[in-house]
Amino acid sequence: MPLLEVQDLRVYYQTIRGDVKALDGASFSLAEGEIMGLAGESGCGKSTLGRSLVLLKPPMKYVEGRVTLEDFSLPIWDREKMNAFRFSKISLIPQYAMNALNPTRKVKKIFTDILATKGIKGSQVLPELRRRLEMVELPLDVLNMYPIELSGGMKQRVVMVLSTFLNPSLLIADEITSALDVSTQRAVVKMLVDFRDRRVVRAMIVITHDISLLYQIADSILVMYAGKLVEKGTTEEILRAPKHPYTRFLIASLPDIGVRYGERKLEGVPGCPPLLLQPPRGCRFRERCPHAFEKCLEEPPFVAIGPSGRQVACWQALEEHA
Amino acid sequence: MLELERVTKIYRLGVLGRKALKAVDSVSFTVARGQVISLIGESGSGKTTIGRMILRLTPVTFGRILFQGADISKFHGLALKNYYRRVQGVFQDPFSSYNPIFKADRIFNIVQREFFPHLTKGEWRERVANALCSVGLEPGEVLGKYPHQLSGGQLQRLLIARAMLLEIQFLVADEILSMLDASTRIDVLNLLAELKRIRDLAVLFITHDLSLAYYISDEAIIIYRGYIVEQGAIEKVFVSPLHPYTRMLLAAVPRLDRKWGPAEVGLKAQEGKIVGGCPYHDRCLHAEKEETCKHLKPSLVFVDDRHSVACHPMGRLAKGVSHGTSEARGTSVA
Amino acid sequence: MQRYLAQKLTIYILTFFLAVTIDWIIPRFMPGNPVQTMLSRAALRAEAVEVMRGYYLRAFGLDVPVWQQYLNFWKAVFHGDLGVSVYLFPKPVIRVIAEAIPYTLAILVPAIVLSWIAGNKFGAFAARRRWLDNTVLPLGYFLTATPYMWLGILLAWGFGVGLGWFPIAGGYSFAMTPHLSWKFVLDLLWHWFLPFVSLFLVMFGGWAIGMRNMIIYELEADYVQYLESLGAPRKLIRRYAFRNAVLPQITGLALQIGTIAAGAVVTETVFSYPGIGKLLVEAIQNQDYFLIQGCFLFIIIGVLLANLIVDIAYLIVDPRTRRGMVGEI
Amino acid sequence: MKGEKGKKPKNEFLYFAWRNWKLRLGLAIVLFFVVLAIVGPRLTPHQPWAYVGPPARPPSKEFWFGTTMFGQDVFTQFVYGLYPVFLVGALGGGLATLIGTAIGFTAGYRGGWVDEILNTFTNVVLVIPTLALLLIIAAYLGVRSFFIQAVFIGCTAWPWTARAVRAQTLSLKAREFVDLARISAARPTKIILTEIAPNMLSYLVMVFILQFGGAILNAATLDFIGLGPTRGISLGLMMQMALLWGALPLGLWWWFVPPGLAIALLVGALYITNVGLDEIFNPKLREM
Repeated sequence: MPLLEVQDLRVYYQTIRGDVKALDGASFSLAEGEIMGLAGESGCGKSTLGRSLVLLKPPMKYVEGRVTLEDFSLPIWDREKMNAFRFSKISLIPQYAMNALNPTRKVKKIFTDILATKGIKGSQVLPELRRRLEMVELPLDVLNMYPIELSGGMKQRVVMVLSTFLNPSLLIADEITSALDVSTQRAVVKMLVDFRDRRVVRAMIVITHDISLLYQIADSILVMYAGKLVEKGTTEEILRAPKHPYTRFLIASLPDIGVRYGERKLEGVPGCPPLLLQPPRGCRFRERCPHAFEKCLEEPPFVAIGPSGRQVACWQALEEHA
Repeated sequence: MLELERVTKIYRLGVLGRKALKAVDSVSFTVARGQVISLIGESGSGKTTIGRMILRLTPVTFGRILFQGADISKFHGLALKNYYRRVQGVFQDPFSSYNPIFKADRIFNIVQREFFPHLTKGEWRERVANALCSVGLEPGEVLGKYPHQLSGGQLQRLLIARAMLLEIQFLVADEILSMLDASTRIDVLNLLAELKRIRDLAVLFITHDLSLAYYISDEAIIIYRGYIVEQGAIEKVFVSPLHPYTRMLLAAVPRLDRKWGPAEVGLKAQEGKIVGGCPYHDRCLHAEKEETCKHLKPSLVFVDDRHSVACHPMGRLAKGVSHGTSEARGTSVA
Repeated sequence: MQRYLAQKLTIYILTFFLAVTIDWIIPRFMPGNPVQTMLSRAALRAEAVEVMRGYYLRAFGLDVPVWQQYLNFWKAVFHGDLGVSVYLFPKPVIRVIAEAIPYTLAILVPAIVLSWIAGNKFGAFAARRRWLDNTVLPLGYFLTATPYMWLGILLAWGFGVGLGWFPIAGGYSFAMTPHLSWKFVLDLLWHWFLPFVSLFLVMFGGWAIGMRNMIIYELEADYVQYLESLGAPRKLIRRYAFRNAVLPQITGLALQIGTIAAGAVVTETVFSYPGIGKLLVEAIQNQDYFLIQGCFLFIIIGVLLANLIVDIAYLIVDPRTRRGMVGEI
Repeated sequence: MKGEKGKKPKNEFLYFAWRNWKLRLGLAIVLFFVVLAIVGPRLTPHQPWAYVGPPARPPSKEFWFGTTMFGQDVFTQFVYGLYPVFLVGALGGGLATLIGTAIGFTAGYRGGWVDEILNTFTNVVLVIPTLALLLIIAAYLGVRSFFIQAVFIGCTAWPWTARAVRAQTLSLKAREFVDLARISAARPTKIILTEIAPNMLSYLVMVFILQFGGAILNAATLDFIGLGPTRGISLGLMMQMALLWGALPLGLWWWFVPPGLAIALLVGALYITNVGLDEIFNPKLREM
């Protein structure tokens, strides 16, 4: 029994010109202790997926799909009912973590206020809080400071502690390293892994556009493109033997230390992603795909599920396999 | 072609500038024609300030910046215009580089208005089309559109095309890739390399991403809290890094070919005042061994003719240290 | 924190300086020689002319150089010597004003404080429901857009003339002489009520609207999103938003004090309420220039003091200024 | 998300503008008074100060808004009094917006000691109680006209605008498109006018509306105290007359209700228009 199961989730954005199909069908599951990386270009729906698991509100619109966490079916379409699960069962470190704290409240007050809403007294948890702050290398003094007195990185770590304080089953980390320097990035990412290793959280979804970062920490990777799942597999599988042309392109475009322009020229993914207001029929990647054939024009690719839960959504890959 | 001589930038904060913040401290380096130099550092290292000073967006506090031998702070009117004809910049945020209420190609109109008022509309249109082609854009696809209708990659290319319309010899590329997707990033980077090759363009590539810097540069300058800590040919700096800071940065880069080792990487220290001594000593893993690091600011010394470092223990390892070279490089000993 | 206060104090001292200078310049350099007009008016009484001329020579001293006149004027201001009222001759201006101040403070201070508190509470309350918001909003804007005097006239007409519940003029009944008794205090309150309410209502609308707008902006902030993601109940979110929205409202209060003072002037005029505002208008109508100068000076001093109090309040409430994180609000 | 909005912003603006009831309501009321100010004087055969009927008559078929203590037609005074409201509002509000914007732009863009001085000056004028200042200036002026009144109001009402524009300029100046214009060798004035100002246009429109309303209220207050223009009629003057000649104790409500109501409605409508515009200009506040 997986810890988290997402089945055919669709979430659209309402605009005056119609629905933008930002997340148009994704199914996957997460095992106990798994860190799953969610990768893709901007606008591919990865953030939409992450956000809709926690806080689905207008202009986001729930269309269909089921989310099961530890045998509970999550009412993600119901803003009020989800409150029972948020924070305690499923929690988020948002992209905007550096601005996520009310600037005019002391950090301690923010903790006690939010814990009080779950019926927990701030004074009871002080030792635990101390331990958690140590985990992210923050001094205890931060509790008596206002968020404005902290650096961006410190605020982010305060948010990390707060978000995980109730030991949620699932933690979603949304692009939390994109604004950080390499050294800080490495430290922060190590802390995330630490959260899992110390069983603070039971599973984690790390949303990022940086695949090389996922290689360092993730157990599995899910690649999205234009609102759809493209490929999912273990980190090794995805990086060493990508099956979808898009994944292959993506990995091939990454420069690495040791690669120089004069010696080996890297190429990006040609073309642009389709508009999601009226996405094309068939495979959404076909316009940029060198292997596309008639079938890709007509039918959206079937998501083949291989052994060990490997998923690929590509006609070409399917045929090769067959 | 472009030379920085002990350039220092002090920001004054507060009423009447009572608080001073040294963002850049006696930085000297030169850029030759057709050379790509990477300026690498964390946020707050002063790398963007250096780029802005070269573009005259921020005045220099002490020191000089020379372009073909002339002090750029002395340029006014026509001389300044001529400077901008040769030296241009592209910035980090493609979306903020465009005035959101106007069409994206308005950036070209401004260039025409200021630099080529004598050209006819047809002539100008042809030039724009050529420039667009040279950056790999289809004029029909990008002209007449609003910035929000274009992708980040397209917008950055448009900005490079804008610079290409001038007789540009030097480009300041300030974190131009950090807001782009990985898939478009490499294309823009290839474009820069291409232009360097074809037009003999010199580029100051400001970045915090070491793999990108390695991919394109000839030389690297590692900057920490306003000081150059290591400088040299790119393969020297990356393959045999000397400064503990450079090593730490390299160890922290997430790579696709190997997983992170157990190397200790600390969080960025709180920015206190540099009291004297090595600016890096509070984060440095070697610092405790050396009392000198606490008190004496290391100067940039040559390790070999294409590689220099500002670090006491590492500097001593250097072959052929001479005071002459150190001073010629313009680094101060506090 | 010291920096913040120092900055503010500099501005207040400069303002005071400027105001006194204006006070000095205007009668001298306006067309039509107002000083002459005044003297000719006062000439109705011989003894008045003597006193006037004496003061005039001392403070204005037209026979000395201009800078000396200016210095003398400052000296006079610091000695509290603002001349003698022509219209209420032979009372010194300073005494006339001293008698009026309590009345003005009595309606202004409670009106400002209560309307600010009530308006903020009500605005925050209205921002939470769509229908309430949609009814309160036009009403609130109508109230702030109401000229102070018109609301005063309406109230006087409705509750004074129509219903006869309240008097429509004066600070106390004609038949009474000021003394300390319950009867007199009640009489004072009875006269106080309508001017107070009319000031209160106009300001109340403004604060309610201001708070409503601030809350709506505040609810878009990132920290609200985050609280929502943590499943925080609306109550907590609103509490946080309110607390942050109050800060600009305090700044707003400082900005509004000048306007409010103006409101007091016309309201006092409508109700013939014996405060500084009415005094100023009467002084203007009677071309009593020394009194005009004095009133202006006192209004400025009052506004500056009020600003200072608001600044200190802000300092207490906003940790950002207290910890010196921002230089300016 | 980028690149998915194909529509031109103009259409989008109109779309949201039409759906916004605050904007529609506000504009309708403002328009009503504009029309009344233009058409009104043609609807009445009388002159505002002429004694045309029996004194103190309540509204009737002949005298729509009744007559004053002296037998002047209140309706005539009312419609003639509307015109200066718009005049002073537009002129005074416009001038205040202009001065405030100019000072705000200069201070924000130039920075340094220019900013230091302008900002201090702004803050000083900001704390001076405007109306008290206007009162004493007006008191010393022998002859007064609507024009002079508007100029004085404009010259004293600008500080908050300057402050707000300065803050906005500071934030816009930090945007990279301004840097780009600078490295295109464009001159500062040109950058302010062609890069910064267009981005603040919607904001400046709202500032002007607020200043317009403020100028109307200030003018009404001055008129009411008797320091309005020495010739002509205005709504504030009507209220002063009503109060002065005992309309209150005599219960001549038709004399003092219309002018005040008109001002409150007009200014209130302007403010509501502003909220509507804010909701349209600011996508975050739009109701889907």
